[in-house]
Amino acid sequence: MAMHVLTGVIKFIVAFAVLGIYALVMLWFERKALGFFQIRIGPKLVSSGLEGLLQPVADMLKSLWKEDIVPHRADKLVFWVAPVIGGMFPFAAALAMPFGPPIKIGGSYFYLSIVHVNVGILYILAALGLTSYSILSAGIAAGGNKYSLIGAQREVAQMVSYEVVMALALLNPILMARSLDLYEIVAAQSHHLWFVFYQPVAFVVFLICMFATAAIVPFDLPEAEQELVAGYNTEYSAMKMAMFPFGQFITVLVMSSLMVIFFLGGWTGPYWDGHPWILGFIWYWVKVLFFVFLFIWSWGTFPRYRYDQLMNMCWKILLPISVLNVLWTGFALIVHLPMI
Amino acid sequence: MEWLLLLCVLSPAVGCIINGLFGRWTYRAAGVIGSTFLGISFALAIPLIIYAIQGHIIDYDYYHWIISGKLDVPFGLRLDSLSAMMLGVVTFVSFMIHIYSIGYMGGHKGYARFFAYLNLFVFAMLLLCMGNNYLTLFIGWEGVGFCSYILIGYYYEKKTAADAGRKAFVTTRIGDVGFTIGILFIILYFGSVKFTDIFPQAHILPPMIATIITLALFFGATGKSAQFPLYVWLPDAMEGPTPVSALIHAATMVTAGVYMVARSAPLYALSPTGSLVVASIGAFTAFFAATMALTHFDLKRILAYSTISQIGYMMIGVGVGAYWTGMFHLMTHAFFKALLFLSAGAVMHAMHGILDMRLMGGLRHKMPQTCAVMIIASLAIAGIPPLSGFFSKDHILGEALMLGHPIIWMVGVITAFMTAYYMFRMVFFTFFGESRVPEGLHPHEAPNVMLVPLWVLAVGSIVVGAIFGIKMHGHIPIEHFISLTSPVAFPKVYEVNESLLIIISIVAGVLGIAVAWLSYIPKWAPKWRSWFVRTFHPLYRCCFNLWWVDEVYNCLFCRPFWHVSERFLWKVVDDKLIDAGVDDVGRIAGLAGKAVRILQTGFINNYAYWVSAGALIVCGWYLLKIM
Amino acid sequence: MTGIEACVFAIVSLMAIVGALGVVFCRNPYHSALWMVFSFVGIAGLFALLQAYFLTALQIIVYAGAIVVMIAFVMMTIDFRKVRGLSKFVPQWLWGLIISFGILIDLFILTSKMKIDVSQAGKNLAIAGSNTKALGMELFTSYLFPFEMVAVILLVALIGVVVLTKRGIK
Amino acid sequence: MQYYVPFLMVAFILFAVGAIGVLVRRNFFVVLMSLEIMINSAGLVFVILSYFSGTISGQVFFIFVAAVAASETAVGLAIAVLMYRVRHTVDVTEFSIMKR
Repeated sequence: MAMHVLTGVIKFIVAFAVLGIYALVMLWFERKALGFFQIRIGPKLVSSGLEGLLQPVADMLKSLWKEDIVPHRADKLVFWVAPVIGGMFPFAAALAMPFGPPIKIGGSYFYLSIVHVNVGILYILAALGLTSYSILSAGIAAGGNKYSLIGAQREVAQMVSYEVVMALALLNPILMARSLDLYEIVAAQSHHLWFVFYQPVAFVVFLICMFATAAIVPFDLPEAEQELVAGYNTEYSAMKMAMFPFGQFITVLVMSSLMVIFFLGGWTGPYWDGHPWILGFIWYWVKVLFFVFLFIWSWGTFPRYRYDQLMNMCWKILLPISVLNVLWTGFALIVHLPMI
Repeated sequence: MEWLLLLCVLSPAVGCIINGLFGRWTYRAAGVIGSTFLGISFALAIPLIIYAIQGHIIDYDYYHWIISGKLDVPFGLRLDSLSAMMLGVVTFVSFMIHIYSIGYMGGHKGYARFFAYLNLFVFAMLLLCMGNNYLTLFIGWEGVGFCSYILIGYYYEKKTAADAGRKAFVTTRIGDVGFTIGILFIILYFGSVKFTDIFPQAHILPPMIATIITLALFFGATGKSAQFPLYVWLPDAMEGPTPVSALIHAATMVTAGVYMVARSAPLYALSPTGSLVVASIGAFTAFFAATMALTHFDLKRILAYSTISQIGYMMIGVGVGAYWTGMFHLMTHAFFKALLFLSAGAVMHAMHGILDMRLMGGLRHKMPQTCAVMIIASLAIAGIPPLSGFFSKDHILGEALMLGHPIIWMVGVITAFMTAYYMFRMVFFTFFGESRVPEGLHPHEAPNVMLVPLWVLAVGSIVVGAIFGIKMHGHIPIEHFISLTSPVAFPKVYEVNESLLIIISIVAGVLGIAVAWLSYIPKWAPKWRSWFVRTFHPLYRCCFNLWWVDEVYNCLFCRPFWHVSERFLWKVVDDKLIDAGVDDVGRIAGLAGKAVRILQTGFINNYAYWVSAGALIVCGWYLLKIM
Repeated sequence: MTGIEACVFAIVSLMAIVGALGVVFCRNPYHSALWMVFSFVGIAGLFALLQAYFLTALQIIVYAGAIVVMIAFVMMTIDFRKVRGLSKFVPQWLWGLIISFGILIDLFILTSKMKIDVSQAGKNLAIAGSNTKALGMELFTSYLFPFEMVAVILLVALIGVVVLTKRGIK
Repeated sequence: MQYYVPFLMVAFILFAVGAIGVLVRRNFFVVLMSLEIMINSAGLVFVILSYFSGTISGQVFFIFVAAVAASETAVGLAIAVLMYRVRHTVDVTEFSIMKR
């Protein structure tokens, strides 16, 4: 019992550190990559030998020292709570995310995730669902700022809508693996092809939902600068302001890992049959980081959707497709359609 | 075999569903579809009849329809000699009439609807004949009643047709009351409605009850079979299309009452009084209807009265206890009466809807084939040997005399004379003499699709009687066959020389034809006729005005009902009692509402208060109880 | 209950009750909504203690993640100043308190009178270690028809809401 | 005292608190939320009894309760929007169109 608590605490600290560093590195990488896409250099001056690697650290320090402005008419409590929620719940979601393949020690497995429950995907969806409160709170607490309010409304409607479709898309691999446990879903793919080959439609739908729920570029309506200044975080500044992108980066990571686990076989891959543990670890992170890169890539590439287009796509195209796909999957499983 | 039987019965229902539901899309094919399903039914009936002739009986319960206490009503069908005969007659004649209708109804509005109704009717009729219990029979009974209502009112846009349909429906419904009472008595005394449960233990009935049951059942039959008090609907029913008249009001449906009496033979055998009533009413109706037919000019109405008269004959047959003779006449009558109606339909078709004989005459040149089959049918109904009507009518009269009813025999013979007279009066009036056809009408022969059924039925009219009615190997085939199910009920009273009887009935028929010939064909016939009319003026008036029966009914029943309804039921009971009572109830409710309105504030939270206070009180009361 | 379980029970039930009180006694309805999420997380904790793991997730996804979000979102779409500027209580608030306390006392007495056979406590709640599987087996065998009916209820509510709020439906 | 009693106590307290909210608050949204709390406490009782009697049916019923609660909220919110459109307020004491 004590052992479990101890390992849990250690895992928690390690994960916290890893995620923190990840966010900082991500911030740097994003700037560099965007710079590269836009044929410019990106951050360079801070720690010039390391291509500006320490720039995020400098930014963080600046955020800490900056004046923390709270609007006069703001709802103080909620204004303060919003960024905390915004950072906390994606982090909570990340707690159930596997950081690598399970390590076999003796007869039992050591799982590289802080909480390992057999309804893991439900836990992650619940935590990500609660993230919408941070945006709602930010919009309401800003004291009647129209930009904040409209931005928050957009984001929440978008998240709630796309979560429905996302859950439906994830239902197909869940049905095929007959489990809600992330590890078992990966295990189900180790025997045959990855689920992306059985569920190409669900894969595409999930890919779109991934961008939409994280509000990354083709779908970053809540923060559309031209229309809304900066959306729900218009009134925020300093460290509070920094919490939102922090949450967003972690959301991106969790989404990528879900994508890899559900459709791309997790840590399974060529030349890996379970025992060189490190190879599985590498496979897993290569795939995850590819999707993280994909986010930044789309950030630098795509124009923005219009809001009605976004909603129409969700309710009129993706939802019917997903429902039909789930029906088809259920049918195929009931009649025991042979796995290819 | 029992499933074959079910299939045979259900086949027309399938046709009805197809034409009824998809009639919009079947268009011209509707007639062919309807006829095909009836053809299937007829084809399936043949092996079944052979099976029955070999002496087998099918009695099969397909499922339990009503189970209430000890009463268990199955949905079951029964095939024995009686129903086998009905099966053959109904499917064959209906099949012919369906084929005829393809030609006759061509181009009419609601073509598919017509065939759906016809199929439904045949289905109901088969259910009536094949049912193995009184309730199944009753369903068929009501089914044919309903179908006759919708078919008579087929041209529902015409007021007379709609009225005639309603009249038929209401009149037969009066008879059905009696029938229902009879069934209820049967349930009361036997605890079952299955024939196989009732008839073997029929002898336990007290004679009084047997009389009541038989009279109640016969009252139903008078409605459906158009016997004396309730026959008034049948002449009006001629408003329907002619195939309907042929099918329903001549060949099949109206004979249901005869079939029912024959089916209930074990009950009627217990009650000489009941049987005597049946026979007497039959004889009276036969005579009475024949007098009405004497002077009419409407082609189809003459046939309608002749139908009533002939069913009277059948009723004599089943009433005196010789059930086979009634059934035999039913069979032969089905052929020649269908033939008569169909050829009348052909005439009507040719004359563009004119039915008044005063506008016809000399049509034998224009439509020789119709004329030929019409003469064959008339000879058959007039009882001229060797056509079918002769055998059956002769058997009925002979049995009536031998079983001890000389008066009925006498009435029957006179009616036979009148039958021959009015039938040939009709034939001479229509097909012979000078043409009185109005200008611009060009009568023509009917198309083949109509003529073929006519000839088939004509052949049937000629041979059926001889096949089944001539004594072979010491017994008459039809007597032997029907008596398997419904044996002759009463012992013979008189021994009579059969040859003498035959001669008497032949003489009656020939005499009738001769009188008809004398009245219409010779040059001096009109003078003779006017002398006759002047001399027997009151009698003629009576006949011509149908004995004022409709008027009498109107004064006796309709007017009083109407007055009571308006003066008392409407003005007093409805206005003063019911409406006022309803008003008072409303007023009380209004006052109560005013009182309770204080609680109704319209505020949601007030309602919530009341709801939760109620919950609190209920919960507290419950707690007090368990403490 | 072991010590740790008792501790957890105390914490989560306190969360649930404090959250509920927060919902009822906050002037600002958005604060109420946040308190409600707090309370629902506490109830989800109670579910976890009662070994209903699937329902724990369901409680958060459906209640906290959907229902309260929906309420808060609708609050946002209409003028929030009007929503917030209401005086708090109805005039008859005292009666409400009395009735509610009456119900509470009723239920407490009921609890003290109640006898439950606890010999089966905590059993039969999972098949092969999976609460979800047991729940699914029960839901899709014994309760299939009610489940379909619930689907119909949701559909009816969906259509009803669209009809109610959409402008210009004929 | 049986050891299911504290669980039931919590559920009942939640119910009573929800009832207070429904009865005393003027704000339609808060009334709706209080209603949710009442429903949820009823569902909680299902789950509690499911655990202590060792049958999973209670948990199944919680799913039904959740579905009904969701539809109820949706309809309630639609009514709120309509009411706001007509009366420009969400005060339940203003929702009466009688006695005016």
